[in-house]
Amino acid sequence: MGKFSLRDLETGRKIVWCPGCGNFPILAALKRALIELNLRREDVVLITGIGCHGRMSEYVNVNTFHTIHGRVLPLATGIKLANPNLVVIGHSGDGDAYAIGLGHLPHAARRNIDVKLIVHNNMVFGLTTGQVTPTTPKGVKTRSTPYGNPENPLNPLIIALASGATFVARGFSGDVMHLKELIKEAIKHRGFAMLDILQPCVTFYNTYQYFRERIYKLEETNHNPKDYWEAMKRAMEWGNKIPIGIFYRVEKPVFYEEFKHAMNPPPALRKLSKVDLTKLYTMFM
Amino acid sequence: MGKFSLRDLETGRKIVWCPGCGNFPILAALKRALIELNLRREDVVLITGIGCHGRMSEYVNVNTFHTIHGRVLPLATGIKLANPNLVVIGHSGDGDAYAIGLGHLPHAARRNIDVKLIVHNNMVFGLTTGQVTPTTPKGVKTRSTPYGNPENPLNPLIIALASGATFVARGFSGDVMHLKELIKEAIKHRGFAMLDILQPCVTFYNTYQYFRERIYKLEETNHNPKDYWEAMKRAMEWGNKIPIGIFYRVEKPVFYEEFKHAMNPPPALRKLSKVDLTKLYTMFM
Amino acid sequence: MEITNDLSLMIGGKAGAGIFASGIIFAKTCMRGGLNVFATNEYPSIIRGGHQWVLIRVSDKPIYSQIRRVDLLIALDKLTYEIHRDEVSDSGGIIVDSTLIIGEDDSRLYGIPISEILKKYEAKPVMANMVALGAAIGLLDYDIDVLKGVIRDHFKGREGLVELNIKLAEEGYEYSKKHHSGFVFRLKSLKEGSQKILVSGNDATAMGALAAGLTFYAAYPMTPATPILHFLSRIQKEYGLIVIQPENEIAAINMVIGAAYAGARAMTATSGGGFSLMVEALGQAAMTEVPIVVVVVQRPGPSTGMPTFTSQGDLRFVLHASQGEFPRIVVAPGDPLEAYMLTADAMNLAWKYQVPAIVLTDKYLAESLWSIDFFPGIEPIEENIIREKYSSSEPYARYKLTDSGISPLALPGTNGVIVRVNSSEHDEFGFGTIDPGKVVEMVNKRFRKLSMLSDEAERKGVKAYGNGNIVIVSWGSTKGPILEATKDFRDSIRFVQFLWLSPFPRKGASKALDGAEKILLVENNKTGLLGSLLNEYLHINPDLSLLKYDGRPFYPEEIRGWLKKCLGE
Amino acid sequence: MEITNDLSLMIGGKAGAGIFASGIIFAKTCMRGGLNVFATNEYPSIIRGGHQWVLIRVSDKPIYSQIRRVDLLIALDKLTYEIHRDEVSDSGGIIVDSTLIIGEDDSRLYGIPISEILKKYEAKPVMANMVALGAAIGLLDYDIDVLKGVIRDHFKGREGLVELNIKLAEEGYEYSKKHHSGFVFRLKSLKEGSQKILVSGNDATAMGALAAGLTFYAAYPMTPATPILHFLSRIQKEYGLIVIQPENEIAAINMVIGAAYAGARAMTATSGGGFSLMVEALGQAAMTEVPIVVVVVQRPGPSTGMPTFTSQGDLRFVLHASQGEFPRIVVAPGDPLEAYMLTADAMNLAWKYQVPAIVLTDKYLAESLWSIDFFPGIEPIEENIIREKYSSSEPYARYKLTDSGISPLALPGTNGVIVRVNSSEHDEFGFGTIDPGKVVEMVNKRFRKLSMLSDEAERKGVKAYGNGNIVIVSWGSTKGPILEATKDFRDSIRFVQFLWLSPFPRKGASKALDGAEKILLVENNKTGLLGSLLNEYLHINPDLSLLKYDGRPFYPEEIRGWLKKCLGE
Ligand SMILES: Cc1ncc(C[n+]2csc(CCOP(=O)(O)OP(=O)(O)O)c2C)c(N)n1
Ligand SMILES: Cc1ncc(C[n+]2csc(CCOP(=O)(O)OP(=O)(O)O)c2C)c(N)n1
Ligand code: SF4
Ligand code: SF4
Ligand SMILES: [Mg+2]
Ligand SMILES: [Mg+2]
Repeated sequence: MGKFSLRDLETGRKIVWCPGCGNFPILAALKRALIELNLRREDVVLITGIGCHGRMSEYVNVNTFHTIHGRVLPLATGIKLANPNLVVIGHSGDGDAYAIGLGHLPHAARRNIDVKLIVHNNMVFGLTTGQVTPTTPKGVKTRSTPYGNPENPLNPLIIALASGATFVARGFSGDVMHLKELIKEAIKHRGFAMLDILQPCVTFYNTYQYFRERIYKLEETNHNPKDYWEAMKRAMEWGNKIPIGIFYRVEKPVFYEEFKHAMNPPPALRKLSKVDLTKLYTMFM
Repeated sequence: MGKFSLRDLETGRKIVWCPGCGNFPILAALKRALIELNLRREDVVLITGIGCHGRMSEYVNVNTFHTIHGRVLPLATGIKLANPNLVVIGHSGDGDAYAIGLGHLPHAARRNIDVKLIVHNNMVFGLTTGQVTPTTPKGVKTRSTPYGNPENPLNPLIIALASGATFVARGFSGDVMHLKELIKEAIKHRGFAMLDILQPCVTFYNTYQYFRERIYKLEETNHNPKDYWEAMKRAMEWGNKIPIGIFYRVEKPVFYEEFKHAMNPPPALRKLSKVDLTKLYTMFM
Repeated sequence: MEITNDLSLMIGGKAGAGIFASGIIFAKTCMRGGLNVFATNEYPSIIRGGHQWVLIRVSDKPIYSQIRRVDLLIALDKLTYEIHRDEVSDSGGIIVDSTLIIGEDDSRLYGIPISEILKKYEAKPVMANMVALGAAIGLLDYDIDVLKGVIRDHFKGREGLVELNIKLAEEGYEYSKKHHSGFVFRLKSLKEGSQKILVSGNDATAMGALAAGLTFYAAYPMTPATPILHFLSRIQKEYGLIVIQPENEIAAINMVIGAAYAGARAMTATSGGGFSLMVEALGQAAMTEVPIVVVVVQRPGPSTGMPTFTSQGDLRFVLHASQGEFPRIVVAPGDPLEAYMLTADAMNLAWKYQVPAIVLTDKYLAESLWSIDFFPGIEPIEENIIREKYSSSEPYARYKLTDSGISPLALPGTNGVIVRVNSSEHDEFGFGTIDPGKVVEMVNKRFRKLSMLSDEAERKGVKAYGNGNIVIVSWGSTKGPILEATKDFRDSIRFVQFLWLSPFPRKGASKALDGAEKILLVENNKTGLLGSLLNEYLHINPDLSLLKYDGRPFYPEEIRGWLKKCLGE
Repeated sequence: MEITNDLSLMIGGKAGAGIFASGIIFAKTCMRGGLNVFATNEYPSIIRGGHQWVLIRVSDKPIYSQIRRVDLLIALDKLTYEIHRDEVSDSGGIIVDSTLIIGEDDSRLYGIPISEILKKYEAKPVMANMVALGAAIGLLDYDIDVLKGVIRDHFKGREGLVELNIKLAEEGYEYSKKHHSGFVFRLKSLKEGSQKILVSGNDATAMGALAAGLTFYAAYPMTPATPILHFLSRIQKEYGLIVIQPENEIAAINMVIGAAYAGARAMTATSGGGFSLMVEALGQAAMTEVPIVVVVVQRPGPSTGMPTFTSQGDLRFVLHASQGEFPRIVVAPGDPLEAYMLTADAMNLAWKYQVPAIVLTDKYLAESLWSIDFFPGIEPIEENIIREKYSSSEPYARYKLTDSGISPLALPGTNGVIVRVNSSEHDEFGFGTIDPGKVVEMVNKRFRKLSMLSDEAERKGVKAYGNGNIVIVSWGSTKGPILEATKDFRDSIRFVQFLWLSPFPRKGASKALDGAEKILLVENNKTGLLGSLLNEYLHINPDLSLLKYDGRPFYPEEIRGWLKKCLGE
């Protein structure tokens, strides 16, 4: 196998997202990004959570782990530590990453584990047919909040920044080429990268129009992605104008470098052989 | 019972913290705060997590719930929603609140549920005899990191601010009177209040000296606790000077107000009686 | 030949095409005519476009489940026709859009120009179902006015929709009246029928909890338990409920425990994966003796498994979940009435005994629909609870040692009491202890409740149907297909249903199994989990087992076929 | 009368006073003299000041457990004397600081001027234990040089401490030599003794995993499993291990699954509460067929329970944890050698069969110390694994249907293969499926592994000691006290130990129980959980049960007393 073309990335599975779903552009952008980055297909591991977004693993012909709800990050961490040669990309949803899985996000960020978290943020639980999530705006009626969402939403970019993430970006399903570039940059980043994607759910929360009218690109401004406070302030913008692009990007030591003693070769690639326990025995004698 | 004196707050249980432990001042400050606030003792519920901090519930003679590790916040949320008349105070540890329990913190904050979270942040797992936690500084040797902590610590105040907390403060066990005032302000605050306390663990991570030399009080500066960005910047300060005091305080609607339809009287106080289901039946006919 | 009031109808099509809504409308239309209805569905975990169907059985006699035979198929797309045509009996019919299925040489086809009718009214494609429903009523020679009434109620508040849908149904009705006649299967209103409701197991579970005083519900969505959340959040205002969807299942159950500690009757519901996350807190409820109810709606595992399908694979899991040993209530209803009664019981008894209670259902029970009589009145029962004031001179001890093992439960806020609960082992006042004598006292106190609890289980935990000495043993939702399969053999075949699984009704079971010549186990799982309980508690190893684990419920035909083999016929 | 090399010694005092360190030093001192040693401890969950003790048994014969009798008590504080003086036999002795316990008219007291000696050397109070240890060696007429050697190794690298501690020990030794004589109990080095190590169950578990190729360990601290984390993190550099303490147990097990998917032999350890949080991911490991090892070190529940005490209350929980049904390995060692062997087995077999494996121990086994021979060499065994290259022309199918149920396991990164795993039900290639036929095939495939797995269980799952027809049945750490209690009755009393609990070694058990006249159950829990398995699998209800659930392990005396009653003596 080795390097691959778009055809090689097909799995032949029928795509079952709703027609017009904001997941289609993400799938297209990811595939293109993988090709343009010219990776070995065998080296890519896609981890997907539970939700509509989770079907990504059915549609991309690389290594995949369709995991349980909310656990993309610890799973990705285990894979990356055991074999840092692998390119580990997690796809998660706003429910998956910010509701049930939120307890893992700040820790992955502060560790700067070299995995990528791509969140299909449709501001709704899609697969369970339309309930409120932590990013649903206040007052929005969903099937679990028929009188309007009583909670203030969470701003995931701020959380990522607050936790020490070294790469924080936002994309929009309505702009697939821009999205592709963001995915490429995220994968190229050495360290933890979070890419939150505004992904309209045409069935339960169609935000295409809403976002189209508001979105602007950070790279078309004088935004400096090295400046933490600028990133914070841009991440707070949420109203008539909503920025997409790379909010923050800095280089810091990555987590597996802390385990140099275990990386020669890394655990997953080490040949099994008889282990000498006797050198331990003095401790017990 | 009703209003109480210091004697009424004693439980007669022997205190088993290590001599000199930073938990003693927190206990003293809490008791004094409760007395000065002149509450009904029966109206106070103390929820404690698992850890050395968790013994607080043995030493204060109010209602207590010594819960499992990491679940102070959801438990407190359930209690407060079921009976908003209760004054609900959670005591947690840095392991309890920021490791295993971190997934609940941003949600409690954004809901602005009217409970208080007091974190005994000793930057170590005390009760399990001294392992690393999310607030242990990088490089510190603990029993689980004998070669030094490989992770960057989390800044809990920034996380709370990033999540929409309406009251964010930091105290220090070395200043019990100041601590008492902070606890009083936290309890008086209408909404979610997080008070992180720098609590030296004399046995596994003694930071008394370290903090004494660095701490200064926000109220002795021109800090404006209504200014979000100022709060953020102060919360980032961590070096030769470390601020304590109230970083941020604003008033926002509290969560149980969203359930007005269920508060008359609130669920816990409602008399049980036969429920008329027939009005539902049209839906099923 | 005409067959009146004995019908099996299937509506199939793409997810998003209103299949389930059509099913409910058709079922209610029959129910309002005094007929008995049962409906069940199958669908993949796909929001739009996946193939799904609903199967509706209608009769003037009691019905317990779906059957394999389809008398009338409404195929809303071509795929439905292709997948299901072989299930339709020779004398049956298939309603299709005449523009869709062309050139098929199938005498059972009843073409209706659905697309044309939709075009005429500029209606959306999703409304094809209304034309088809009207056509079905025509074909079945049933009363179109009843259907119109149901449609009117269904779209209440959206008047434009009401009129359009009624028009579409009428067009379908008239077309079939005019062009199709002589269909063998007929429906006819009964005038004497009592007023009924069409409810699912999930509906019944929710209403049972309400009847027993539910005021606080916290749940994280998980198929197939989510409809309970939808239902309760819809009615929260009328019933003064707090309904909250927290960040995950761990938060849900801990909120429920908090609310119950404060004094509210509180519940959560989930499926296996979510229940896994609740396991730690379940033990906390047991140790703190805070009463909670957890509804577990099973789907096939392990792990994510098949979210929209059915299974009985979690029985042992819920019986033994959480570290350490403690009494718990586990009940498993087999139909909506039992779901209602047992959930209400679970709530009342959880509070009486201060133990966690689990209501174990499955997707098949939870999402199928039954026409049943109004639920019997049940009241919230409160015992051993100290509210408002405490009038003893002794200091209040939350874990007072008593003969029954049940300690008086006071609520925080009550004058004169301090309520101290503890997830660590504790003394009578809730203070932590490691004293071996006290520890044993406390363990024994908690286990003493088992004595009265077992009495409850023995009284209500086992039901027997019929008198034969060939005994089918099962639990939960298999009840329907088993009753359907055996309804004509009540003299030779006994069906023993387990409603309580914990405490296990050992004596009740022995009695119900008395005289059995052969014991036949039927379960919707791989390893026969009730069978393992029979082995454990009664040293009975079922003679034969029928185990199904493809995610589908049993059909009575399968059971009947197997029975014949078992009995050597 | 002198009693040589048969001693039970207790060291007691406040938490923080170096009780356990003293215990280890004393135990090693005896072990280096060729004697057999067993040590166990008790302590509350308090960092400083709580009362704790260690009980050390020394003999030149095999020993299996602690005993009730204390021959020599080192009471490092007054409370220890008060609590434990009644346990000391009449001919025994009690070493105390002569300045602390005054005026007690107790002929067993051996006063040592500990405080004075400490003052003389300006030593910290915590060093009282060294003076006392020296005194004990003197009293026991043992070799002080061996003690000095152990102290030297204990404080290696901190030379100042070495010298001071040795001085203190010498002072204690000389004082007791000079002032106290005629103590009945004596210790004497054996010259022929083989080289031994002093290990705990936790140590043995960790080393078993290492021997079977462990390279990745992730665990969140939880008593009594935490020492495994401490040990492995200490040796991570020498063995090239990744040792990580994640944010919680959910993260820990998912990291382990991730690492194992990538190809690393990975393990986690916890106790009941942490295991509760791992339940969902356990099912994920089963469904994805990713091999993992989970060590569960039991403590008393429910819930937080008693963190520093012992229990066997989680057996049914670990057997049935997680939704749905799947084969799993559950093994329960009874001593360090078994802990080593069974953990290594668990790791090798988890990888061979691609199933989750659970090693179930408890605080008593995990934290007690045994002097044993060096562990036998065990090797990591790798079968069915595709590393580096894949050489078939067919596309790689992670879940290929095979006769054994075991599919070839490839690692991601391998040339020419795509490794696709799925927590949802899936087809051979790991793509999601709901097709009923495929689903059944996949369930059957996973369950087919049971056939070979059961053979493993039958082969190794049951051990019998002795030939009597009175049979004691038990599992796990009760082994020691039972062997100790029955060692003189091997002809009349048989002890049957279960090492494998899943798959249950049914045939092996029948054989081991063959001819039993009476079956006596011994368990460290409330309800007799192994008993419930005997009922379930063998229809055997033990005639009598000895169940202990106060958090303490059995003492052989209790078992012997009970046996006498059982046998009507
Ligand atoms: C432990 C657990 N709880 C609940 C569920 C049910 N569940 C499946 S998908 C989902 C929500 C998914 O929402 P999101 O992550 O936003 O994904 P989307 O469908 O919107 O892409 C939930 C709650 C589950 N599978 N596991
Ligand atoms: C689910 C679970 N995992 C692990 C533990 C073990 N445990 C008890 S206390 C503790 C750490 C407490 O640390 P922290 O919250 O900082 O409290 P401290 O002792 O420092 O006050 C842990 C991990 C537990 N009780 N429950
Ligand atoms: S429900 Fe929403 S997110 Fe899911 S496939 Fe449909 S449009 Fe996409
Ligand atoms: S271990 Fe640390 S936190 Fe715990 S009681 Fe001792 S000093 Fe306090
Ligand atoms: Mg979503
Ligand atoms: Mg701490």
